[in-house]
Amino acid sequence: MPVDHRRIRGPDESFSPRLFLPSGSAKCAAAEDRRSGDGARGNMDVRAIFARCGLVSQAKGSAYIEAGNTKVICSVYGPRETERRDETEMKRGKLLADVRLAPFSCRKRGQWIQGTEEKDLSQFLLESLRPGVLLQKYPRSQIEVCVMVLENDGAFLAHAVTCASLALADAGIEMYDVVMGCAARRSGDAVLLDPTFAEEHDEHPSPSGKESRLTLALMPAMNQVSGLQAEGEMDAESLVEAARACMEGCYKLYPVVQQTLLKSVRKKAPPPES
Amino acid sequence: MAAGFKTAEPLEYHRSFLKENCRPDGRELGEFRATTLNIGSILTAEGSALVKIGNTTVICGIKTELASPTVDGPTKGYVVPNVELPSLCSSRFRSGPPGEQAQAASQFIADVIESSEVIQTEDLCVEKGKLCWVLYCDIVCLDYDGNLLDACIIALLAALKNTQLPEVMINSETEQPVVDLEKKRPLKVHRHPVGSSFAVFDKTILIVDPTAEEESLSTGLMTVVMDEEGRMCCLHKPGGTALSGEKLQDCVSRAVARHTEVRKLIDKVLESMKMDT
Amino acid sequence: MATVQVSEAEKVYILHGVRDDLRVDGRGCEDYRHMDIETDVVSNTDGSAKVSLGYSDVLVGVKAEVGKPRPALPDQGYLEFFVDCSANATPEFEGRGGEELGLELSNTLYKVFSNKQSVDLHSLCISPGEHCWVLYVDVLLLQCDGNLFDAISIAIKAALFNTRIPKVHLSEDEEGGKEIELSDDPYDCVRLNVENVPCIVTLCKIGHRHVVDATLQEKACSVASLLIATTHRGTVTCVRKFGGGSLDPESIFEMIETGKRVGKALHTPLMELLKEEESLGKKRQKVGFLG
Amino acid sequence: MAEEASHTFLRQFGCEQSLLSKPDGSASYFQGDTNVLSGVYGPAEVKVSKEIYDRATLEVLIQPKVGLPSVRERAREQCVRETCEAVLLSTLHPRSSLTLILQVIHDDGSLLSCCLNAACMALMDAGLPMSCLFCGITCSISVDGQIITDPTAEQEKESRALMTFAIDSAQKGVLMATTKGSFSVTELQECIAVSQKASERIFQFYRDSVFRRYSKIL
Amino acid sequence: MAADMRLPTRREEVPLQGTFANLVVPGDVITTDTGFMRGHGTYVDDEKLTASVAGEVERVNKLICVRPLKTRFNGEVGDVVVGRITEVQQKRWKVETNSRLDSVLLLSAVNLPGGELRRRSAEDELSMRDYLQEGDLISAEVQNVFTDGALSLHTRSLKYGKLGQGILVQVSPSLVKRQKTHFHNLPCGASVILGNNGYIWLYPTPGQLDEEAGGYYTSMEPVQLADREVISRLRNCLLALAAHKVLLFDTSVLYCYESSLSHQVQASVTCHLPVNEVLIETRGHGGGCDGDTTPP
Repeated sequence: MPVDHRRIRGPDESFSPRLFLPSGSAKCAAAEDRRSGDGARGNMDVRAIFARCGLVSQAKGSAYIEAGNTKVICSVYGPRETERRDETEMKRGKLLADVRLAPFSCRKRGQWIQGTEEKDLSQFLLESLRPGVLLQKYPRSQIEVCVMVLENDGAFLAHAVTCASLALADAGIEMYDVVMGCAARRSGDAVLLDPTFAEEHDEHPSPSGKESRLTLALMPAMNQVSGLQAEGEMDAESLVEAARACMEGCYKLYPVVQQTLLKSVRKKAPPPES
Repeated sequence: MAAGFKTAEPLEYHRSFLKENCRPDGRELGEFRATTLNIGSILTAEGSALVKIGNTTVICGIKTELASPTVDGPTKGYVVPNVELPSLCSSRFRSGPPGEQAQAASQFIADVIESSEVIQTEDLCVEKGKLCWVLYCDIVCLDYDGNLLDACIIALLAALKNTQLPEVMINSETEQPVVDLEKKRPLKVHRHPVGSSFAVFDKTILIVDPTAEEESLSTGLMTVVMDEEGRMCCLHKPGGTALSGEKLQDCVSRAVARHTEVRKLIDKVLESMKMDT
Repeated sequence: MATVQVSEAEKVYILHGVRDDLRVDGRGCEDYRHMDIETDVVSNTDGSAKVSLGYSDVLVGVKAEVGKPRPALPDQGYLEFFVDCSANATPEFEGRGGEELGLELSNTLYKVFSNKQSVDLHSLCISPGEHCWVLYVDVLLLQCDGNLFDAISIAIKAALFNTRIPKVHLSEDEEGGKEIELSDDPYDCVRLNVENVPCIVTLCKIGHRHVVDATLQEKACSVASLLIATTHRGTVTCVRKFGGGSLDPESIFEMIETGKRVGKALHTPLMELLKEEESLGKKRQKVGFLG
Repeated sequence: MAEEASHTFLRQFGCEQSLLSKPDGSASYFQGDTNVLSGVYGPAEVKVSKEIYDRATLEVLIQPKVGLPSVRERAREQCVRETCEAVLLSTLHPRSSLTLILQVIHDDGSLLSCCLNAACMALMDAGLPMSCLFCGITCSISVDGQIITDPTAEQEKESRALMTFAIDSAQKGVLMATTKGSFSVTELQECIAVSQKASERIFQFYRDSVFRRYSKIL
Repeated sequence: MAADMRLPTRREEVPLQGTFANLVVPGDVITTDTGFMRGHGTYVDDEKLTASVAGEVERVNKLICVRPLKTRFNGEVGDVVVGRITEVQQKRWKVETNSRLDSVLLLSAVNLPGGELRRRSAEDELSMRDYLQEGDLISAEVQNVFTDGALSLHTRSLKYGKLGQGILVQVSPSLVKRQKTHFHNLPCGASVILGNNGYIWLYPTPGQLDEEAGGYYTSMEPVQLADREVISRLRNCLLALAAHKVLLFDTSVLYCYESSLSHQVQASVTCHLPVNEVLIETRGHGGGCDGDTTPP
């Protein structure tokens, strides 16, 4: 394994204290029922989100989203001239996405070096956002979307999509529609919308043993799905059901996102002359 | 007109303000930007703090892990600080491995930790020669508008004060550690280093807490780190315009005052957190 | 991914053809191109297979090695995927290009296999917390003519079918430490149950319809595709949208339905073929790379 | 070459310039057992990505004795680079590159100051225009409060605080400062005064060595 | 849905016929006689004329060349090519024609709408992309070969120009037989352009040749299903013939087409067709496939 010479290094090997929990006690915290653990939230409810635009002073556009304890910040730079001219298509702009998880954002400490997982997340984010952006309006330029997950308490990728599209809108990039993200976890017959970390990683198998996770990105005004990924075990019907639930979830959050954008636009608008 | 002047002749623009003993954002030369602090907002970290100095935003999260100590220091744990300047925080940084500035900042923070003895690594020992704690202090800049180092030190200090270590025992039979997440003890913070950064304009004018633009226009930067006893933990001046001893003395007195301000702020936030619970 | 240029008129021709259920090469929308499958083509692996689908050529080798189980799952072995895009396939794969595609493919493979059903990971455990089998699945792309995912998944299933893991004997030495002894007898081995290994079906949305097994030309006409991995029972293990376009919800549901149906149907002829090949035993004339 | 004075004791130091043929300027500087070899390339063609329109781009690379450069070297590079930038008249060579490579031959304390001195000699050897010279001085404060200039590795280890300064030859001002350990403000001022005093000897040495060289050439 | 899976089969070896005295590999000495001239694919070493490529020796009077069997397209003046626009530049298009270098189509070498001999105005230069843009296919004739080997094309005839709906099939250029015409309206109901560069264009036979000036207008009307079937079958036939290294010209294509009629369209892909049959049949009808490649 290559050694990172550009960061201060700790011991060669260190272990999360969670690996040494006395057996038995480890998972009890995770297996709580949603209703008892999360106040009045039903299985099909999404967490209330707190969103705000324009927090990063240096960026063209930025947004911050908090859903429960999941915290995501995103900034957008550009459009600016593409760096690598050779491989770019001249007629359309290029969208770049970079998703990073802060090392302290998960239960287990992450590494700074971008792993394959983060690249995959970036890819999903990119493919979810791209249908929403009018890239043909930005020939020869590139737009960079940088996302940092500060705390992962479940469904961070879905919220990263929403956050990134808010930041794009804040940057004044032309878009067909905002892109909303929502995630669901299926365990047996139950669908849990917008799951928390504990719900996502519930180790107790359901009676039927089928578990799956799904993340969906939706453009609500156009009713188009721009991103979809699911893994685990599921039959087609339950997959469709979970996808529909996620779409519902997106529609529920849509007004909040609209309000957030309106608010940031109003703030930028010059005061009415009176 | 003013906007045009600012972009066309940024240096002249700043000079015109400095002549009047004030700065483009309305501050006096020796005035810091508003500093806000939020402690313990990241629940996945064992300790965390978010600091804003004006626009500059820095977040520090501390993760604790267990490891075996080195042969040289069997009773010592590890403190591993790293400063990250992701592409998110400013267009001047590229994604990818940290650049020179981030690396120099990481080294600076490591030096401050070592010099000030804010943490005594002996406190992190669980069992001599066998097991100790590693404190990974990851400091991420979310918005870069100058004066990174001050913000990093405050974030680090506040996060350390917020850090709790779970109880660890070594099972005598299996020789495996057993962790009890329910029982936690706060980390002991021995000293309170606070930094103050200065920028030198035109070789003579000293301003505190420079913004990103002021940093790039200045001819030299300097950071002074003081602890509560009025001793200096670190004087960091990576180069730039030469300074006389007298000028240094001025900076030190400003840094002493700043220490009191920041100390008060941290105590106030910690106090209010206690009230809440 | 390897791309081809297609003129507007060609696109129209392809689009109308898909609408009429007659594609450029004479196939219907749900037809696969001809597939050649052969296992045991590389001798220094524990299992291997070569699949050619049209002009897409994929070679998969499986190597079993003794490793340490993951701390979080001490009683299971695991699979590692690596996809190598040979610059022989297309000059675009040289340098970064191939690396990125390889990463995308291997990341997806991890997702396809991230469930308890596909491969019985418990059977790969040798001694909990200490030793387990790690199956390194190495995929080599020899030629690219679209629809790599499907070809790779079929090749992986065939290679896993072909995989033979040596039997292991655990013995304790004097100090109480465990020792692992691999059986020397090449016939003394364990085989994997590949019944539940999923096959991937990639559906390309072209116009208002979708097609399976798209060629590169067809892919150039499509803005979005959906990947669906299904087992022979029709359990879906992975779904993912690819491409820069978006899909309307109804067509996604239709595509999932088609994907499930087609995916389910892929398993039967594949298993038949693999069994037929095995029954031929040594009589079978190996073709390998000389086809 | 060195003489013993009560306060400003410097280990024996010396320098050889132009010992490498490939770089435009080079120097090998030693103080005691600490030895650094430096080479300067430039002004030369600059990469477009690093080009600065109104001055030269200076890059400093520090190679440790063994292994690859790590974060510590990167921080030192920053110190050396910004010190050099402060004295170099880089506006005279816009859109060009200057590269300074410092190879650590042996580290027996006061390494950063030795790097600075080697850098200055190499820049001089390369004939680059500078507004003034600079030198590096390391001081350590021992546990009993004594100030030791140019400490050895052993003395560094035993010290309570360690400071390195870069002093310019024109006003004897502090170009660069970096410290380790805690100390009082008075101690800092004392150390600066000591370093300024010690710097005179190094500057004299610079001057002598240049005279010696040029008297031979001319 | 259909998924046709089988075990791979080893390709049958076609029995060699005739003599192969005129085939050489690099390093083979062709002649030691110094009276010959050195042509393409040869070099002189120690006064011996030696082959530098694997292929067939050709002799024209005193000139000896070796013609490689598989190669990129070496264009000659008058060749019919099918190519794809890769770049629009000032006053010229870059065209990919399977040659070593990109070919060039000058703005002055195309027929513009509205009259044969019109001066190229500045507006024409600006609207070049309206005629031909990146990705478009054209048929053209080689007008000139530059010294570096790049081809200059022209489309100054009604038969050349932008190609509309259809299918492009790419084969090795050496498989395309040189003929008087490379444009064929096949009796089976489709048309084909057999480009000398190995790019073959299959398209529905146009109803009437009413298009003006080279035809920079392309019909986007849907093609009839019956026509599609014929075109797809022809495509598969072409690939099958190419896989068996049969020379392609109108007769060989037609024979193959006819013998494929007993199969389903998609089954005619590559190895299912009794190509050997076709081969023999084609040969019987005077189509050479054994080395009769010299142009008339």
